[in-house]
Amino acid sequence: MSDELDPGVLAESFAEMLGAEWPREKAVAWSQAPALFAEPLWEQMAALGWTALTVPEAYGGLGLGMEAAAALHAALGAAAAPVPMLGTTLAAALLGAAGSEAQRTKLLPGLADGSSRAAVAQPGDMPIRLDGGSVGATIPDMIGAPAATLLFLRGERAGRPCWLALPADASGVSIAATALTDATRTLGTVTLDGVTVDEDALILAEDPAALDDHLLRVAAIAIAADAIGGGEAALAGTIDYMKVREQFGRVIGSFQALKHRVADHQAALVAARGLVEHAAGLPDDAPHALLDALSAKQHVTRTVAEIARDCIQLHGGVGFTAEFFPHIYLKRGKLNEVLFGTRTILLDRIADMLEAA
Amino acid sequence: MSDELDPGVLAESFAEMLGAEWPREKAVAWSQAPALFAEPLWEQMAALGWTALTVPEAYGGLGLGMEAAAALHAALGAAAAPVPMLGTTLAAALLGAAGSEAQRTKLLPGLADGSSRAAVAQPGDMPIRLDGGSVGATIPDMIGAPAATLLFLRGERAGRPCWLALPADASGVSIAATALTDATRTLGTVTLDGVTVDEDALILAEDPAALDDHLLRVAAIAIAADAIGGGEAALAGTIDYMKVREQFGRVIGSFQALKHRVADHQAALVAARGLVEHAAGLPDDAPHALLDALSAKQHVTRTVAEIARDCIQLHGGVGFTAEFFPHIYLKRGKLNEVLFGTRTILLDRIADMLEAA
Amino acid sequence: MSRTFDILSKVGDEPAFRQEIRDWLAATVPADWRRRWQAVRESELKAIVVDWLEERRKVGLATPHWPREWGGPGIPFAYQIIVYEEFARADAPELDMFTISLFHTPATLFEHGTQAQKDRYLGGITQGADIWCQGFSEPGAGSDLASLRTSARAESGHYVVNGQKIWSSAAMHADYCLLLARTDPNGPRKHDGISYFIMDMKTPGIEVRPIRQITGEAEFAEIFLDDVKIPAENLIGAEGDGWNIAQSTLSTERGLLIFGAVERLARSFELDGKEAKDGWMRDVQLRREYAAFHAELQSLRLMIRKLLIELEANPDKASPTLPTYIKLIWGPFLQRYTEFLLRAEGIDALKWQPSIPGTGHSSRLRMNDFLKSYGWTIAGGSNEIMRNIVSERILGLPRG
Amino acid sequence: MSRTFDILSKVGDEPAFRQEIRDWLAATVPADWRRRWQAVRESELKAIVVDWLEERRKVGLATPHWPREWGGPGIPFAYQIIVYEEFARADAPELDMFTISLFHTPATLFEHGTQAQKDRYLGGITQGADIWCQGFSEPGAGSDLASLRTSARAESGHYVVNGQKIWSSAAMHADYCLLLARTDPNGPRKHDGISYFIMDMKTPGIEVRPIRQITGEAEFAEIFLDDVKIPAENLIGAEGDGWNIAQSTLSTERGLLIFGAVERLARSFELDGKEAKDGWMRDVQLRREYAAFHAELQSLRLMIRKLLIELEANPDKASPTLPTYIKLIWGPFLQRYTEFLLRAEGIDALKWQPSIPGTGHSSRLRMNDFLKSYGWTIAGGSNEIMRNIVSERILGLPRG
Repeated sequence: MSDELDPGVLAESFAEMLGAEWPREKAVAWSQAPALFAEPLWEQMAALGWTALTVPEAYGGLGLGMEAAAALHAALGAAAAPVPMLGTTLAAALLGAAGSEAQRTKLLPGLADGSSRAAVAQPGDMPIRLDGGSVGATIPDMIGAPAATLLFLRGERAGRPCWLALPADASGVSIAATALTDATRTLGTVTLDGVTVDEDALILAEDPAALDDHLLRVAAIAIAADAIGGGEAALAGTIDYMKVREQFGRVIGSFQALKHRVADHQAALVAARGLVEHAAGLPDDAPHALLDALSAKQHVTRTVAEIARDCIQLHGGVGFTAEFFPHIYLKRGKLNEVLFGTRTILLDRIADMLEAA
Repeated sequence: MSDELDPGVLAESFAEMLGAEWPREKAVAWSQAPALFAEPLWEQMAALGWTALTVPEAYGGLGLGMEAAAALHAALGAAAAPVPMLGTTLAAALLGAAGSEAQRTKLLPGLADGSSRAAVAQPGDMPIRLDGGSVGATIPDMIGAPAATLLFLRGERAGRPCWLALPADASGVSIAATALTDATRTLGTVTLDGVTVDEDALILAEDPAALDDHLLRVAAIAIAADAIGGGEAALAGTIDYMKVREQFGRVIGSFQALKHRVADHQAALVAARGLVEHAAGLPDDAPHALLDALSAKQHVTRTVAEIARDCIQLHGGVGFTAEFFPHIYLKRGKLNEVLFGTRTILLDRIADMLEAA
Repeated sequence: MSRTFDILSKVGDEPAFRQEIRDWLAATVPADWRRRWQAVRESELKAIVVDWLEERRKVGLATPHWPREWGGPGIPFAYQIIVYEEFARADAPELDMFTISLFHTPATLFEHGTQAQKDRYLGGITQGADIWCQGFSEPGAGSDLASLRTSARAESGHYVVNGQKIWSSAAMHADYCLLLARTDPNGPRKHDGISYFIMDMKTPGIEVRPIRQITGEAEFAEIFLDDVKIPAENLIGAEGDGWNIAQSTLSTERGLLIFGAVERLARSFELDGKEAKDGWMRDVQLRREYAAFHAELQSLRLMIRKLLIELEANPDKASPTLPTYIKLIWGPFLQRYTEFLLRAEGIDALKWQPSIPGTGHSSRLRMNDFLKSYGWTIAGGSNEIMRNIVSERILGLPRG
Repeated sequence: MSRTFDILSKVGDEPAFRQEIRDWLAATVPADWRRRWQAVRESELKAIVVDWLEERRKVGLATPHWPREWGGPGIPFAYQIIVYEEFARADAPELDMFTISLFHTPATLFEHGTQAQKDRYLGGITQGADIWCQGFSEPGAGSDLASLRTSARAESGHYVVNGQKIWSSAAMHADYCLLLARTDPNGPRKHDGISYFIMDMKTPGIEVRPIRQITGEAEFAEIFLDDVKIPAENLIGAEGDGWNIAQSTLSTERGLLIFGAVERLARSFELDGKEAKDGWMRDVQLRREYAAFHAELQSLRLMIRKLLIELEANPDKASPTLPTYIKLIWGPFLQRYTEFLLRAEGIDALKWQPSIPGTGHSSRLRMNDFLKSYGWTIAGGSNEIMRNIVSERILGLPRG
């Protein structure tokens, strides 16, 4: 990342704004009546330059790297903010790595100023055959698609993987939203029916497998960061509750059996945060950059989901109600576990990398 | 089992004798200076008819079934008794199911009166080729072999699986003991070098696969029973210790974090015992007899090993010394997890059976 | 469909009884009931549940575990077990909304109610469709129930009740409430001075506010009580006896509720494996995890059956500890199993669908079942309380 | 072999320093040292360990982390880290027996000892091979160290000590002991009235009885003290200051010990996977479990490196919480990983072999490593105590 911004300082400013603009009450209210994304919050983020974070300076961005992006995603995870930032981070990475000059000039400024909202296909998605004529395809379960203005889809031309960038409102494109238990993100099935794909919509990587790995690394770090932020917020909120809730004439936070569980959770989160920060801080070309990102993603998302579960239990009855916050983190945490590779998929890949080392 | 003996009454008499003859001090002393098996204890067991438990009445036995055997093995597990009873139970089952009249008449009475001690090969063991002439083979890691007078080995003749029964002191047979961390059992590599196998040493089953399953079931129940007995004894002893050991001016058994762990262990043991008793109580030909035995074995041995681990931790410093008892149960528990099929092997088999159901 | 069924006449012949229920269920439970119940609005839910209760009533199984003295069929315990087994096996809808009506109310009234109370209220369940709820917990008195603060002030001929109750299942549908309130604020221990009332939910001063759960449903509610007048004859037992009576209310479902839940899960477990035959059951690890759950599920079923057998033999001699162990194990097991399914099924398991009433903890909507499993570890004595009970009352470890 | 090494001269050039150590280790550590150390009798163990210490001394690395004031090489912290990294990477023998001599004694004496004490005792470590042990814990004072009862009665010019110490590592080999004893039984709090002594292990009245561990080894011992006379000049600090001094003794190993242990495990972890290439690494589930441990191991290494970096930057500003978290995570991690290896390797892992001195927690004798891992969760403040510290001192939850 740029030498000019300390990620700690960045993280503080992210937390400060979100604390004011997306306090827990809003997160709880949103979970009961969600929409596609929190538009006013998104606009404020854009106004503060957050959507421009990893976009290169030449295209209206701030040109920061994954450490800054991780700090932002951690803050958004802590707030359980319903904004499609993952799409922006991934699209900026995709265009930065493989976009033509024309594509960057056309697409990056809109991502930077928040006027575009991107959804980016996941590794397992079936590529769209692009061998001539108009295109028809169905891409199920695309994260962020219902809230997106810009879709980045996997394609294949003449047997060679590529990407295509399509406006969500292009002729022949339709998006059917699928409700998620995590109300802070959206999922949709994208259907292309007789879509004309111009040559300039194709993003052709020199090394498509390396591009996939790059995007997977960025996604893994962003999601792991989101998870750790959520886990820390859920646990901190639970500890606060344990300090005031009384049963049997004592605050429940004085019961040793609960204290020991909380202590283990806290230690696990400290360890997990180290993994995220380390993975985010590695240069793209570091030997273990992908390994450490995937390792962090599988470990942190699992750890946080487990802790979020116990936050429900530690709250007792109120933890079972939609009016308290723990369920929001549990649901978001469960989705984080699955996005861009479930644990089993990632562990198989990690084992491959460890064997090859 | 026979209607005449209540397994609860049997269990009490087993526990009473072992409590007197193999108290915890003896188990601890044995762990520090083990021998092949506790000969005086074995002789007492034989005198009381325990070694005759599942041998048919016609051959000098008591003719009881797996419920009685499970009660005995549970009592031996609770005492961590260093006696080769598993071999007797398995050999009686093998001869009972597939031995010829001559073999039964020759071998069962010695098993019943304890003068023979058997070691029986495990399912994964490579069969010995018996296609003529003298036999040479090496059977590694045979449980109980160093203490045995009688070996039951897997063979194959003309492509067909069979068993062979050999005296441990037969010409050409040698047994090299391998030290085990569990000092209450023995392990050995059996080498056959130019051994002459008489026809009457061969045990030929009508359905060798069914015989294997039968023996596997018997072994699974006996080991699961040994495990549950050990787990209960380890936890009960630990709870006793927690009632007297003081730190910070309180008995450690009053600390809620420890109490909650112990409560979970206790509940897990109650549930686990139910599995063992159920599996032992099913008739041989019950549809789920094997499934339930293997399920019990993998679950109970794992559960008990986990609890035995925590018994070390709950004891604190003294749990780390050879002078206290928890390590004996942990080591025996770990061996129980492995004998006659590790958890992964058993779970694969269980999954097959569930799929076929 | 035109065949008539006479299930109760088969008592005395277990296989025939079982077969008759099975046939009746096959003829009566619509194959698509889950879809239909899922589509129903909350306001219309009661009607559809009552319809199903009426179907059951036609064959004498509205209250299968009730003795004849209460107006039930009075069938032996072994047959009650068969009923619950077969209902689970056929995936017949559960009557969640009637849980208090079917279990807690009769147990309480039969043991502690006056003849007038029994006469007046039991019939509303056996012949009508009265829904009862329970007014026990309060916002400040959950695990620590005895510290409840809702007050009942005696006046001439009635009590005036003020306070707030919470976690009251089906309260928004309820006709009556089993209410605990403090009649004497100066008892020596906090368990003292609590009394037990029947409260008509139509009495002025009662406000019921549904509580939205983390699954999106609202199965329970808060009850606000503002100068609610309860006639003195609605006191159950003596004034101040409420705590003792409540203990028997809470312990009298006799294992059948959890039995039903576990049997339903067993059915679902089998289906889960079959349906994943070409899916996650092809993954060595997930397949082993599934196989390992089999042992745990079996161990629970065995414990519950053991408890039921003991209860049938002699309720007074049944193990007092088994119910505690069962509760302590069942909730976390359900949590781990439903969490396993989330992992095994990936994104599909995280999609939202409206919950399906009547499916209990085996709706087979993965995330819903996972979330709902916390009902078992929190409600009715949290697992933390259960661990205290096991370690102190059963294992004899000292209080901290 | 005939090449001479000058490791310390490379300070200032990290890669060269690292390479020089690596070359020296390759030339000095016998490939079969594990086998040789494993075969050694307990009575001969000290000699072989001292031989290795002498080898290290030849290149100035007997006490690599000691500042020049203590008689050490005085190399920067970054270079100390390299030393420990390379020792771990090369699987050089550990000097377990000298742990107190190398870490606790100098830290204690340098901060709290008199000049005479420093002059007299530090040289015995830098130039000799004095073994020190620690006399802190007692049978009735483990986690609750402050309740210790060993008494030291002041007489003219000396103290008379009576009592019993336990868990004293290497006490049977020790020349000196860092002893805590109560000089004032009437202190207002139990932490008061404890004093800190240097005790010569040759003093009459001392009996050392080795304690057999669950691995079969005897690495620590009980010390029985019967009217043992300790000269007054052997008091460290003021009378009654023992508790405070002990706190600094316990906190002054600066992460290097656990750093070494974790780096050794990291080396072993890599080997485990490679050696199982055609074994359990072919099993989908075990392979995933192995891969999952990688993240946990990395997270520990990162935490420890962070702590070391902070300590180097400014020991007074280093995180006071990280060491607690590291201790809380490391032991259970090691337990789960070594347990995994038992499961993965089956019966072979359960065979007994004599333990291998100098291999710490990575002897690669599976059962031994598994059993020995309990040293980390019990000794030096059990994990239960660590959880109390995290929840109360760090998270601010109230005492129960």
